Amino acid sequence: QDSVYVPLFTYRTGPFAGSGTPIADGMHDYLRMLNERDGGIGGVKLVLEECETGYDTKKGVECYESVKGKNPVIVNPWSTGITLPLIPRASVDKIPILSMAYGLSASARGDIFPWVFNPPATYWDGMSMIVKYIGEKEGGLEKLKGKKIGFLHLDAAFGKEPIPLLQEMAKDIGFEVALYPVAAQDMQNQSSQWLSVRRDRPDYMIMWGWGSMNGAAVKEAVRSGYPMDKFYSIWWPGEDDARAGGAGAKGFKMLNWHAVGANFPAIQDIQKHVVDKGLSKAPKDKVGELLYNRGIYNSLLIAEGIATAQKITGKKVVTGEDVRRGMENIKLDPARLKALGLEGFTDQLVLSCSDHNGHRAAFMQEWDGTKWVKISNPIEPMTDRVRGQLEAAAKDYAEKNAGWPKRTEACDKAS
Amino acid sequence: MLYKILIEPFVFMGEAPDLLIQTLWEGLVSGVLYALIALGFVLIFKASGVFNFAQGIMVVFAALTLVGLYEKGVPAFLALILAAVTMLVLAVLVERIVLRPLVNQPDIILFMATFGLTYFLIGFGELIFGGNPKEMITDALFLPQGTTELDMLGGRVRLQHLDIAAAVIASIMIGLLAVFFSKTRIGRALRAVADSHKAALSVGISLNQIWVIVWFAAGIVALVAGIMWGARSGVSFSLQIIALKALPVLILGGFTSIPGAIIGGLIIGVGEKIGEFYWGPLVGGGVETWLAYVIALIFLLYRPQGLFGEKIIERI
Amino acid sequence: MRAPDNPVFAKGDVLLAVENVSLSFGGVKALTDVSFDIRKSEIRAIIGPNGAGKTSMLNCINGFYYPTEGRITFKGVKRPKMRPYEAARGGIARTFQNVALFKSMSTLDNIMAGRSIKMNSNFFWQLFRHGPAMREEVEHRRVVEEIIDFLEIQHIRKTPVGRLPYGLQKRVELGRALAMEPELLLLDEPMAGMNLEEKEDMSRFILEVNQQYGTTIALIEHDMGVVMDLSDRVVVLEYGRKIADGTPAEVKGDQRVIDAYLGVAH
Amino acid sequence: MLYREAGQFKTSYVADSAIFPLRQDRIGIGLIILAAYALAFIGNSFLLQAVMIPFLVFSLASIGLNILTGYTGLLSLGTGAFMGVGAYACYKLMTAFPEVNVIVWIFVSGFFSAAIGALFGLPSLRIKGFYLAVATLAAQFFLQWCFIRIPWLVNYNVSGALDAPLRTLFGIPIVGATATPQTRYLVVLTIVILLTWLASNLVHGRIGRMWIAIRDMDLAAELMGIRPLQTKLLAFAVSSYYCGVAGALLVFLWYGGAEYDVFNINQSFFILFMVIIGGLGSLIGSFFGAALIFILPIVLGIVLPAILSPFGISVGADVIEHLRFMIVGALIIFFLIVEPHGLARLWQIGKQKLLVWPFPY
Amino acid sequence: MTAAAQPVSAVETVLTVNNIEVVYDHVILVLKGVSLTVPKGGIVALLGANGAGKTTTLKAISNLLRAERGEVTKGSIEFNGERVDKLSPNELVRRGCIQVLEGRHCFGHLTIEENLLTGAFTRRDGNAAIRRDLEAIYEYFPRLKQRRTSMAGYTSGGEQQMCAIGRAMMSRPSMILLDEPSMGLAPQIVEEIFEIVRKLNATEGVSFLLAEQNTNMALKYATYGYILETGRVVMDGPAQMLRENEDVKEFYLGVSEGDRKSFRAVKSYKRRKRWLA
Ligand SMILES: Nc1ncnc2c1ncn2[C@@H]1O[C@H](COP(=O)(O)OP(=O)(O)OP(=O)(O)O)[C@@H](O)[C@H]1O
Ligand SMILES: Nc1ncnc2c1ncn2[C@@H]1O[C@H](COP(=O)(O)OP(=O)(O)OP(=O)(O)O)[C@@H](O)[C@H]1O
Ligand SMILES: [Mg+2]
Ligand SMILES: [Mg+2]
Repeated sequence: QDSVYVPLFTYRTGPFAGSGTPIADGMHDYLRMLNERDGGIGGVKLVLEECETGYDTKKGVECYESVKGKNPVIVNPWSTGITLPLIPRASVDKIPILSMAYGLSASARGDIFPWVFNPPATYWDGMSMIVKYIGEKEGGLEKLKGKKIGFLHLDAAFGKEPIPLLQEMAKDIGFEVALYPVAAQDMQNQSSQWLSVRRDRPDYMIMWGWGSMNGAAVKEAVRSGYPMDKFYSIWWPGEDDARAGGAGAKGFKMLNWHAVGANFPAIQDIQKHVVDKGLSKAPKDKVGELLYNRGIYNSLLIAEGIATAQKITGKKVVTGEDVRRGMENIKLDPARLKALGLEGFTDQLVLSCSDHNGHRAAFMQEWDGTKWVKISNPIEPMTDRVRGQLEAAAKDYAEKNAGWPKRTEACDKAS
Repeated sequence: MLYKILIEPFVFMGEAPDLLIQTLWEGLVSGVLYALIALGFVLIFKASGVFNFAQGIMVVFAALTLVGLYEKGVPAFLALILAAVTMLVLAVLVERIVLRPLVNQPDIILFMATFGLTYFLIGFGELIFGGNPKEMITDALFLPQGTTELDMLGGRVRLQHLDIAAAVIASIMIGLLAVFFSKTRIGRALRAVADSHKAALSVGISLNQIWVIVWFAAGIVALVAGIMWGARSGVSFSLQIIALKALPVLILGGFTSIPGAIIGGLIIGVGEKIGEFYWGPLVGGGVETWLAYVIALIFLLYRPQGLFGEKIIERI
Repeated sequence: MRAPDNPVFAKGDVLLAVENVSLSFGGVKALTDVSFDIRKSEIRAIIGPNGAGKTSMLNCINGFYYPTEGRITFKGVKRPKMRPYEAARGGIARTFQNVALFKSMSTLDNIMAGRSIKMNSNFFWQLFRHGPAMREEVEHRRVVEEIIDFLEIQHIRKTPVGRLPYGLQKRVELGRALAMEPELLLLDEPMAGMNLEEKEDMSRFILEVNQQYGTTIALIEHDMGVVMDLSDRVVVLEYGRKIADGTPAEVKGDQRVIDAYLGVAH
Repeated sequence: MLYREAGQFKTSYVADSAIFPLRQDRIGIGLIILAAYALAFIGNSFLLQAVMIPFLVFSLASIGLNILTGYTGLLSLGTGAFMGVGAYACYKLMTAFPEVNVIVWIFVSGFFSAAIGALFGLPSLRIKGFYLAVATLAAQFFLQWCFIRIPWLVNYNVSGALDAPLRTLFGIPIVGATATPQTRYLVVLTIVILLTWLASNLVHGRIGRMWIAIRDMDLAAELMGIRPLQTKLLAFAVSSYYCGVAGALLVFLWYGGAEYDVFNINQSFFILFMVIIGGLGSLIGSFFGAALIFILPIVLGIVLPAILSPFGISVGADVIEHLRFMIVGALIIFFLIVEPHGLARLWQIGKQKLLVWPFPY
Repeated sequence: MTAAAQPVSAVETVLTVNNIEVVYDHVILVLKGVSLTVPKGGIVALLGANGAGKTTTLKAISNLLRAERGEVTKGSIEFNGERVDKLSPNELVRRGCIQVLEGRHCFGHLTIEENLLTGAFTRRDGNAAIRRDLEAIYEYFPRLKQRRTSMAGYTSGGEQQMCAIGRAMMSRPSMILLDEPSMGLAPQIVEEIFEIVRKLNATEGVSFLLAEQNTNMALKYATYGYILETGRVVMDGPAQMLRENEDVKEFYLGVSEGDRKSFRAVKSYKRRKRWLA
């Protein structure tokens, strides 16, 4: 039987397993559901294989090398550390990389990084959305003048990436920024950061955290009595992280771009075809939780990439090269989502030859003590601000990597 | 610049004494928690000269066992006892399988063996309990949860009841251990074993028995540390990273001293909080990660064996 | 092995003078006001009951301890506080009461290590093990082989010394000290734990070194036979104080020495 | 009969103090080197890129640490950071002076970590044993902090990470996206062989003896005229040099781009364990250790599913990973029990048995 | 010298070593079939040159070999009629057999007194009895009493040796394996130690196996002796007999033609030992 090979890099082990496990389950279960329900995509079965990275760059690179020989149609590293070494290899090995809303922000530029995709938004987009939302709550961005925004972030490339943008906005708008870096080894021990928060009394807190840093931060915020409704996060905390704060965590807000919950036909199908048959590792009640659905979203993109590739090329069994084209032609509009049984699951996403990101809007959601509640309409990123950052970064990357290959891959007419 | 380094922080301390007190308190609390982890190291090091790399994972393992059992429906206090029993079993197994065949080997070899143990326990623990973080069963164990807010010095100082409980429990444990090890026959034997396996064997000290005792004691300490850390920041495998902080504590206090572990913990805890809070901003923060080691290093230059460590005997 | 040529010091001159040396550790007084001298090319024995301060005396001489009071003059120069390696470079070598060999190295390497101070090819040549480095290596190897032959330990040349029986370890240690071509050789109980035959061998080596190269030797030993036969002069310590000093015959007859140390007259 | 000492007489001290006095050993080494080069032409890209290159890089780092911990007896937990210094130095140098060949910069970058290593080695005069580890831990965390905090080190890259611009040797790309695993492997192999040879010269000469002397009995060494501080600092410098070069190789010839995070404390432990399990104070042990600690898990990852699947047990990647951890842990303990002095000693005993074969002793 | 007069075979034996072979590190064969017996209440000397295997024999008996990666590959060892090859050292000490290690292995970080007290680890007869014995040890070695609060690591070589011997005595053993007790001790003390050995032997019936280089002393106090050479027993017999053997006289006692020869007079030429021929 025809098949395409889809490796899934996962980390169900190691210090970040708490976030990695639900994501891995979501990713796996959606694709598995397609196999069980539809016999794959376009009549081609998906051969799924997990490779455990433990969020460790060394193992991630090893995973990549070990799957490379099996003609994978796409790779999703699920760690910025792993993504970075893979970026230069992708173009040589002709394997597209999907780093969904993480990785190298500059890779949104399809003309420079034809093989890398990071939809639906970059961290810069995310930061601009949060600031915008806060501004709106104050009654206009200019009202932020004179306010103080605290930025609690993992002290690594990931956490530091939005800082220049934040500072630029601070300068333009006139608010003040206080930085609170959290070292990876102190993720669970943030008392000094929160002491400083008490000293500086920022009006708002924004968090860029990962893994157990998020849960610990919520706890510390509660402990130190920071008003939770002023505490915002980028899109990585899950239910468990918010739950860690107990009742006090109520009001904690985060950015998200897809629905939470299992009330979608496709997810019901996952329940029916995968979870109920015991083909999933996820406990029943975790299906539909935030990070699980994040995994689904990731797989949705993979599946769409493959399906689109099949459509463009007319082939059934597609290659990495085809899927790259497929990804560049992804068009997830409401109609398509409805057809997939995911109506209202997420905002539309259209990628193109030059735009590998989409820079889609996200919405704000709030923890009500037991679950996430959507509290805003989609917030568009402040494109004008973000674009500058992006252009500069992409140019910088290409410049510094002298000899970085010019894009030779043709663009499809459709896009 | 000099003003910023030498004067401003102190001025600020004076201006906001409530924050100073809060900082000290937070420092003390983390110090106690570090000390709890360090204590486990000390016990084992004292008794066998083994630098137990696995102490961090033992903390996680103990806490996971407790929470895991509870989640399976075992009543909390029974789960606590079962977790302790698990640590006993672990101690016996470690003695049998790892330590006994490696008697009289250089320290670094035993250190390596505990690394093998760490690997094994990580794999085993995740296999059984899964990698997901779990919440410590604070309520079921009747650990206090609230906060006391003291209005003082023109400000407000917040004291978490959990932290107070941690400090009390840690002091009790340390007291008990100190008495046990200094006042009993076993205590002397322990120090003898740490000095020389060979000579200890020759006078008839049963290394096997001693090792089971101390590894079990270290397991219990790990369980307590696991409960306390777990209540503070959740139970997950990433907790083992924190165990690294026990290193400067140990080194500062001296590897063999129980009071050393405590005082070292407090100095490091307070030192790094004060450093981070008052001086950290000058360099963009995050100095906490290395400050502890630098503090320890400075102390060591004056006392190469740590504050309370046994004197390094140099005689020829 | 070459005899260290030192025109200034002829046989019989005072090579090392210990004047009013005291040493204490906290409350313990290891040495109290000890004075004696060691003359060029003599064998000087230091004896005394256990804990009398003999080893401490040697430690003072080669800089491992600093006397709390008093001074030590070596080759006519009053010694400032110096680190042990400076003393070693100044020509003082020693062996240790509890064998202090480099356990994992072979006999050959141990003795070669003893020649470290005589070797000076630079790092660069060492890296390539060529040119001066190799020449030096071979040249010193020759000297070391001479020492090995002299001490009759050819058969254990390549055995890691940790595995050797105690007696042979002591012999290797002597070899290592000889490799430094010292002017003053300090021997701390070189014959402890040896049987008669081995003691005889050891005595032979010591005498030969002394006679052939004129090396001055300070010797601590509990075997009275050895001390009486080998040494030119003997100093006796008890509780950190000097109680006698003189030729073996004189010392042997001294009542205080008999009471404190010998027990029965030998 | 193949492995016999008999009949091989040495007529000069030069021949006798050769590093491989036995003819069979020399032939063996020659064959291994030959095979290593041949591998470049027969191995597939997985073998070269995911197994051999990292194996060689870690072997080099292990040699570095072995010089410090194995030969000189100074425990260091800062290897990761010293590797990092090499990598960052190399990055700065090769981007600042792109016209100079990158190979030169790889070698030069080692000097930067040597200097930093020596600096953090200063406390070793007073502090010993596990206590000394704190000085190196301070280095580890402080340097790591610098890597994140000083954007100048990464030329203000937005990603905060090191990337690998294209660099060539004789017109063939060796660094950067287009460098093939084969050329990278050949470059790494050559560098590692060269540096191993130099290290072996050092440790078998006067300097090596001084290091071992300090390790075995530092007081006695000092009483024999060996200057402890100089000797220790030299060990720190040489060791860090090797680590630095290994770090540069790791980023530019293996990963091709990396975050500060690859130089974290786990990396330090990782290398330390290679050194211990391979054999403290043995260069060949460094290779054994790297093989066991790095390659074994990879092999297990491939072999385990293959073993389990015939029994109808199909387990997830995570369970494989757990089993892998458990097995590696158990094997480490097993090897230590069999031979605490590491694989190198096991190897030696094996050879010794071969010498007396067919008699047991 | 009352014990020496008794014929050994008539008494019951405490310790029997039967043809043991010892290998270190799996490859180094050190003992090649050593057998010996110690009668109850006897003092047996084990003599031999450096590296003959005396220490190894004692360690094989006390089961400390395993800690040095040595192994008894052949033969058996019986203590009080019971096979003890598989017992741990600690069980052996409980049964009354203790070894004094060669080379003064004291616990450097413990004080002299603490060192002595660790010797009583296996005892169950209460603190008072232990205190009493401690005083007795101090009486034997007054030097130790003076240094009781010093850390053993700082004491002199001889003090450490006394401490090691005293520590073993603290376990109230019925058999002591003494490895080179006289090493590094002043002549006076050596004599005292042997007197202690004799006293313990006579008054408390403690048996001794004594590895010694000081043949003179050893044969003066022992009842029976074994001579080891390169891992084999080459000669054994009652102490009296050994003392009169020509070779023993020449190589171990240093008396030829009735007179002690001077160490200055030694020639490098050596007569071959007869038993090697
Ligand atoms: N570093 C030290 N700290 C404390 N006390 C010490 C130290 N060094 C030596 N002593 C004490 O000084 C005294 C003399 O010791 P030393 O080793 O010089 O004796 P010795 O004459 O060599 O005896 P022996 O013949 O037994 O070796 C001893 O009582 C010893 O305990
Ligand atoms: N741990 C070991 N590993 C390898 N060989 C050893 C070991 N211990 C001892 N040997 C070897 O065993 C032989 C016997 O040593 P042993 O220590 O028993 O001799 P001994 O008769 O006690 O000598 P001495 O009088 O010097 O104490 C020696 O040749 C020695 O090299
Ligand atoms: Mg002495
Ligand atoms: Mg012996």
